[in-house]
Amino acid sequence: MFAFFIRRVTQAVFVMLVISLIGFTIKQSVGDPLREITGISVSAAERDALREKLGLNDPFLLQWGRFLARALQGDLGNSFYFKRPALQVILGKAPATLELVFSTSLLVVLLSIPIGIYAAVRPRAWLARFFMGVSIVGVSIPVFLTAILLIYVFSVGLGWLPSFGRGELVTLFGGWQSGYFTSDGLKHLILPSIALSSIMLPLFIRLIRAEMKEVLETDYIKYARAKGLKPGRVLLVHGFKNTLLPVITVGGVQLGTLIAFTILTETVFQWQGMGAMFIEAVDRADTSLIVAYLVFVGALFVTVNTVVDLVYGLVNPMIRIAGRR
Amino acid sequence: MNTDTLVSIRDLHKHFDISGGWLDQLRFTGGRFARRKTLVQAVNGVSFDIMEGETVSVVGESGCGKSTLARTVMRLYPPQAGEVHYRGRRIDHLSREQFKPYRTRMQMIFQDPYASLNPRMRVRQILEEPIRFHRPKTSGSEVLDRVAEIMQQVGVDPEWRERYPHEFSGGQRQRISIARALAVDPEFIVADEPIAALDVSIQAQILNLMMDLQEKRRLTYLFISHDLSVVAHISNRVAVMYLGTLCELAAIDALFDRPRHPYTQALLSAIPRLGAKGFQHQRLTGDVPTPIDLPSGCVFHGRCPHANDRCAREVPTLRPQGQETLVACHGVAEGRLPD
Amino acid sequence: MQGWRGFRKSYFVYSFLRDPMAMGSFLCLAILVMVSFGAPLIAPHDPYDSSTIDIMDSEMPPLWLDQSDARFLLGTDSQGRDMLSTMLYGMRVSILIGLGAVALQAFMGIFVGLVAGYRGGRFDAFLMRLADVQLSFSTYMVAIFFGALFQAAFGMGRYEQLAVPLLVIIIGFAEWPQYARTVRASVLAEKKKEYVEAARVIGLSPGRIMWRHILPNTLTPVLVISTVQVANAIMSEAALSFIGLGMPVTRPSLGSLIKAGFDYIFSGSWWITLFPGVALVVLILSINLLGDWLRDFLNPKLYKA
Amino acid sequence: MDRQPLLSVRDLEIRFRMRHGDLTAVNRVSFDLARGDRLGIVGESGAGKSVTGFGILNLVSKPGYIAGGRLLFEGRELTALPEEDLRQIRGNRISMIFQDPMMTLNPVLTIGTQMVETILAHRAISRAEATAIALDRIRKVAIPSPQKRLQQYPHEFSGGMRQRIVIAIALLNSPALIIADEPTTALDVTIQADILELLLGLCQSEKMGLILITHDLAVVSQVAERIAVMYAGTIVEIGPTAQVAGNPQHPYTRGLLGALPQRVPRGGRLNQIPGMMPTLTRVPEGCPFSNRCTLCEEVCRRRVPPLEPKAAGCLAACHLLD
Repeated sequence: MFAFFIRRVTQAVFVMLVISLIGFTIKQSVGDPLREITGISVSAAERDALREKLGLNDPFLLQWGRFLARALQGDLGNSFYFKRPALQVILGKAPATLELVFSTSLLVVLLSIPIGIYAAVRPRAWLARFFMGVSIVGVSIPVFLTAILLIYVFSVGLGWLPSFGRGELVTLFGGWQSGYFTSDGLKHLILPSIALSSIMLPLFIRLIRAEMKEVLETDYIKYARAKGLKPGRVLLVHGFKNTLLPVITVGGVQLGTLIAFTILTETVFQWQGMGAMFIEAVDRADTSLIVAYLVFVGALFVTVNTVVDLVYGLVNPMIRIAGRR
Repeated sequence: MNTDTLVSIRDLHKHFDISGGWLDQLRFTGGRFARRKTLVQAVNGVSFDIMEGETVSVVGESGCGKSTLARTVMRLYPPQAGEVHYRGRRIDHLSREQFKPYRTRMQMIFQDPYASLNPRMRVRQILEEPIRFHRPKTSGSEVLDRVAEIMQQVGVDPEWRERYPHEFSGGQRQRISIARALAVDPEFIVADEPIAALDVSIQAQILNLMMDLQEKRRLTYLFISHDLSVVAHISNRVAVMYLGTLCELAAIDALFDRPRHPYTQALLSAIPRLGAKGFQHQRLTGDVPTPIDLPSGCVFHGRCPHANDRCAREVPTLRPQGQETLVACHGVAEGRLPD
Repeated sequence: MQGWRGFRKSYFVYSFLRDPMAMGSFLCLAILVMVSFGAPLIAPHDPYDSSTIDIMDSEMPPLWLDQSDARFLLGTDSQGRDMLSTMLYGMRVSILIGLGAVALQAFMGIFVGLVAGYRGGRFDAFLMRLADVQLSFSTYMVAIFFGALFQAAFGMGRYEQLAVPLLVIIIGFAEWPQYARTVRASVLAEKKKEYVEAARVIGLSPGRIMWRHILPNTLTPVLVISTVQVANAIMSEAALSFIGLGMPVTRPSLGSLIKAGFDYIFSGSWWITLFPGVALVVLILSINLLGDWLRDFLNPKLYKA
Repeated sequence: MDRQPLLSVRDLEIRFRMRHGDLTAVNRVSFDLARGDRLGIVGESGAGKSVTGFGILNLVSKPGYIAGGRLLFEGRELTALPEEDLRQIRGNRISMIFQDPMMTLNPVLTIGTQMVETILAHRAISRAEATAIALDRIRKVAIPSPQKRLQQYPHEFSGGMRQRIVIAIALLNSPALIIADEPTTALDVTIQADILELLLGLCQSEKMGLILITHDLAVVSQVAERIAVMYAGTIVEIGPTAQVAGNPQHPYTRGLLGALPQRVPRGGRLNQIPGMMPTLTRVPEGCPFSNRCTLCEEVCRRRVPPLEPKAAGCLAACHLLD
């Protein structure tokens, strides 16, 4: 287990290095660092002097090292548009995105597990077929289209739910602005969460169903039945626990997809999170902010994936004891 | 016995590195990090000769390295150390191009009739491929005739040449697999558990076929098997392997009438016997050690009822016992084993 | 031989015909593909020809509503283009990009997966690590980043001019790991089988074994994921277009049509969004249903990486 | 001794529901098993021997189902029992041992969990009492340091040890019958002998009945008192071990014995039965063995031979043995 831990963390560090390298390359080749500082009305000679002073003529690797050192201290450059440190801008927007992602994940986990198990155990039941039918339609509708439809029906048509923004917010410690504590904030969460989960939920239902079906055909399930265990125990303790392992792995990866989809959802709902900010930054060619977003989101993915893998290692006795996959 | 040595295996070693990338090799022991490779020592210093026209069988339980030995001889794996000679010429260090002529002389039959034929190729294509590859000048009709002839010989109707492997039963597939090996007219055939995956009545068919072919074509077999009763039936000499080393090499009658090595004795006593009531087999204590951490001294000493200090320290070498037997056992050499 | 082939073919056709879902989705897909590629012949208007477009015709509702115009069956968009024609042309662009992207990713993925799986070692470890990293970012995220990057590098105008090839490259590059992993996993499984050893015992070269023996046996899972990947690629294209990193409004795809329509949804012009939306969903759904059926029929062991 | 057999199987018929109609995997199989008796069922792959074994506990995998026949066990008709009652017999009165010990134990649960749950599923006792029983059974199968073993996961055991654990699990509720489906096929010969000896000894000391399903005639002859030979879903011969292994009646049994290298002089030609066992879709009419039988006559192709007493306590299904 210890070797596994070390291995996984080393991998995570390596991946972060690669990400920072990509981010830095983007910054080097696309953005003009002088623009952040000076603006356009500076003569060529002055630019060259400034370039030398800022170390922009140094070798690539040296500059990358400098970029890394600054990034470790939380300095990811300044946003050209906001005129503030990019990380600060992102941190200000992060709570909105994370709350959306969290409520979506909750929705996905709570619904996909029972439905997936049910569909695996009773594949021929009409309700299971209905769920599977809905889920394939669900995978086939792009998130932004689901979002638009939801808005059209529930906001424009019925007028039940708000169509944009986060509603009334409460500021928690550390400046975290939360929508979880007001009824207005929760109301604003409903449509975006449903829209965002519309792509993940079918995927997970299908995944859990497929894995569970496979597990149910194994010898050890048949053996558990031959031991005379109660059907519920066979299903949940013997069946689902083995289904969980692959689901956890995929779950970690899918969280990345979820954050990618927040870009679309936030755009439609004008949700003031990182995703919408990123699209605006792309429109404004705010390179520093784009790179900062890349690094920030990358760090988020890597952390989540590493944690998921470690949890997987804890759940799976093969790794816990033998230390290897 | 026969005259000429066909294949000679000398002190062959084959290890597999299963430690993965360098991160996988990292260990944390005694307060510091160390890189350690995990080696599977599948074959350790095996030597024996195979005479022309005979059948030598290698027996042993799973994980003893018998299949690895077969594949190393066939150059599917490069050996770590040791040599393989064919008719007196060393062949284990040849390049693929240099080795090519030997491919027509030595061929192989595999265990799993369902995995050993490419499911996407017709029987005709499977059998044509070796002929066309090694004799590119053969005309199309000649190749076709040759395929029909071999199919006939192994007892598969040549009319079925355009079918795919999955249209055949396990026994028929094994016949096709034998036909593929025979397509280039080899003189030496390595058979890796060729009947282990078949039912009893089909096993008899394949064994008979192999014995007929040996007679007709003067083939030499290296026969790998875990089934001692089959081995007793088909071979002239038997090599018993345990954990990558050779324990005993003996002519068939000598081995079955008077097994010398304690492991051979245990193995023979454990064969289920038709009509025997109950069990009188020699019990071995403990589990087979893994080939990753080989025991010191004699690899069998941990489970051997006759082991002493010397067995734990010193690796025994193969020594002749009587006319037709070689045994690697200190106990036998010292004469302290009960007879 | 012909007999067996015929049987197999007929069994394929037989199960296909027995499955109304597979039949229906195939028909649907066939019709969509035909009308979109036949757009220049079928479409009543040419949305690329700016001389025929009149801004005065903008936001006309479909034919069965008030204030509609007999020329425009499904109404017009905000620029006065005929919805039906624009959709047909847009769908053609979507399908083209989808197929192109899948061709690219399949080419990259199969090559990398095959070589990595067969060779193993450092090369394999490096490529698969790369694929893992890229996958952990999710293909959409990678596509969006590349889109943003290319847009910044080429500038808006040039990006829009080159949109089709660029999108093919972006989406193809974003999704190649899926293929590489599938192919590699099945190469690893096939490589262990004895028919590969038999081929080596014959003396065949590694290249020949790889292409002639192993590759054909990995194609079933490739075929199955290919269908799903076409649907995914079309979805990626739509998503990129929707956030403004895809096809420009002047040469619309289904995604950019929806984006254009979204701005008018609050003013009640729902058809500009709905029709292309429905077309997109029907297109993707029929591909997905067909892919599901194909997977159940071929039932390949989709090796887990 | 009570005269009623422990298990009485009558005309058991198991079918698989297929797209193009049903396939009969087990065709009117009948046999009795007395209390403490050991029966071996032998046959090649596809003969229906495993399906028969699983059929007794109604555990045949879908799309298989019991299409007919009766299964009388300890005076109860199993085919008529509701699922919950059947569950209480499984693992309690009748235990099963599966073929591959690598696949039968759940990889993510400890041995202790898998043992204790089996006891608690059938008895209302405390966890501590159940653990005590589990420890006792591990000792019975001669595994050292049982306390430690309970905490371990299956992958920490060798194949032979796992099969011992499976046997220990089978013993947990002191069943009247053990059905062992190829219990040693996945193991090496030396371990096979150990396991079979253990199983035989336990059946004798605990007075348990045993149905040993295997493809290996020699294995069966060492353990069982009676042998049933199956071919293409039917029992072709059943009788005392010495009789079936020493003086077989049915041409198939004779052929099978002749194909064993043990019975032929070294290097001699083995007796080979031509062809192979028909797949279930192509079982010939009349005697299922008729298309491979060298003695086949007209009547064999027309009429299914009944299983009738032939020689010395042996029943065989053959028209030509009179």
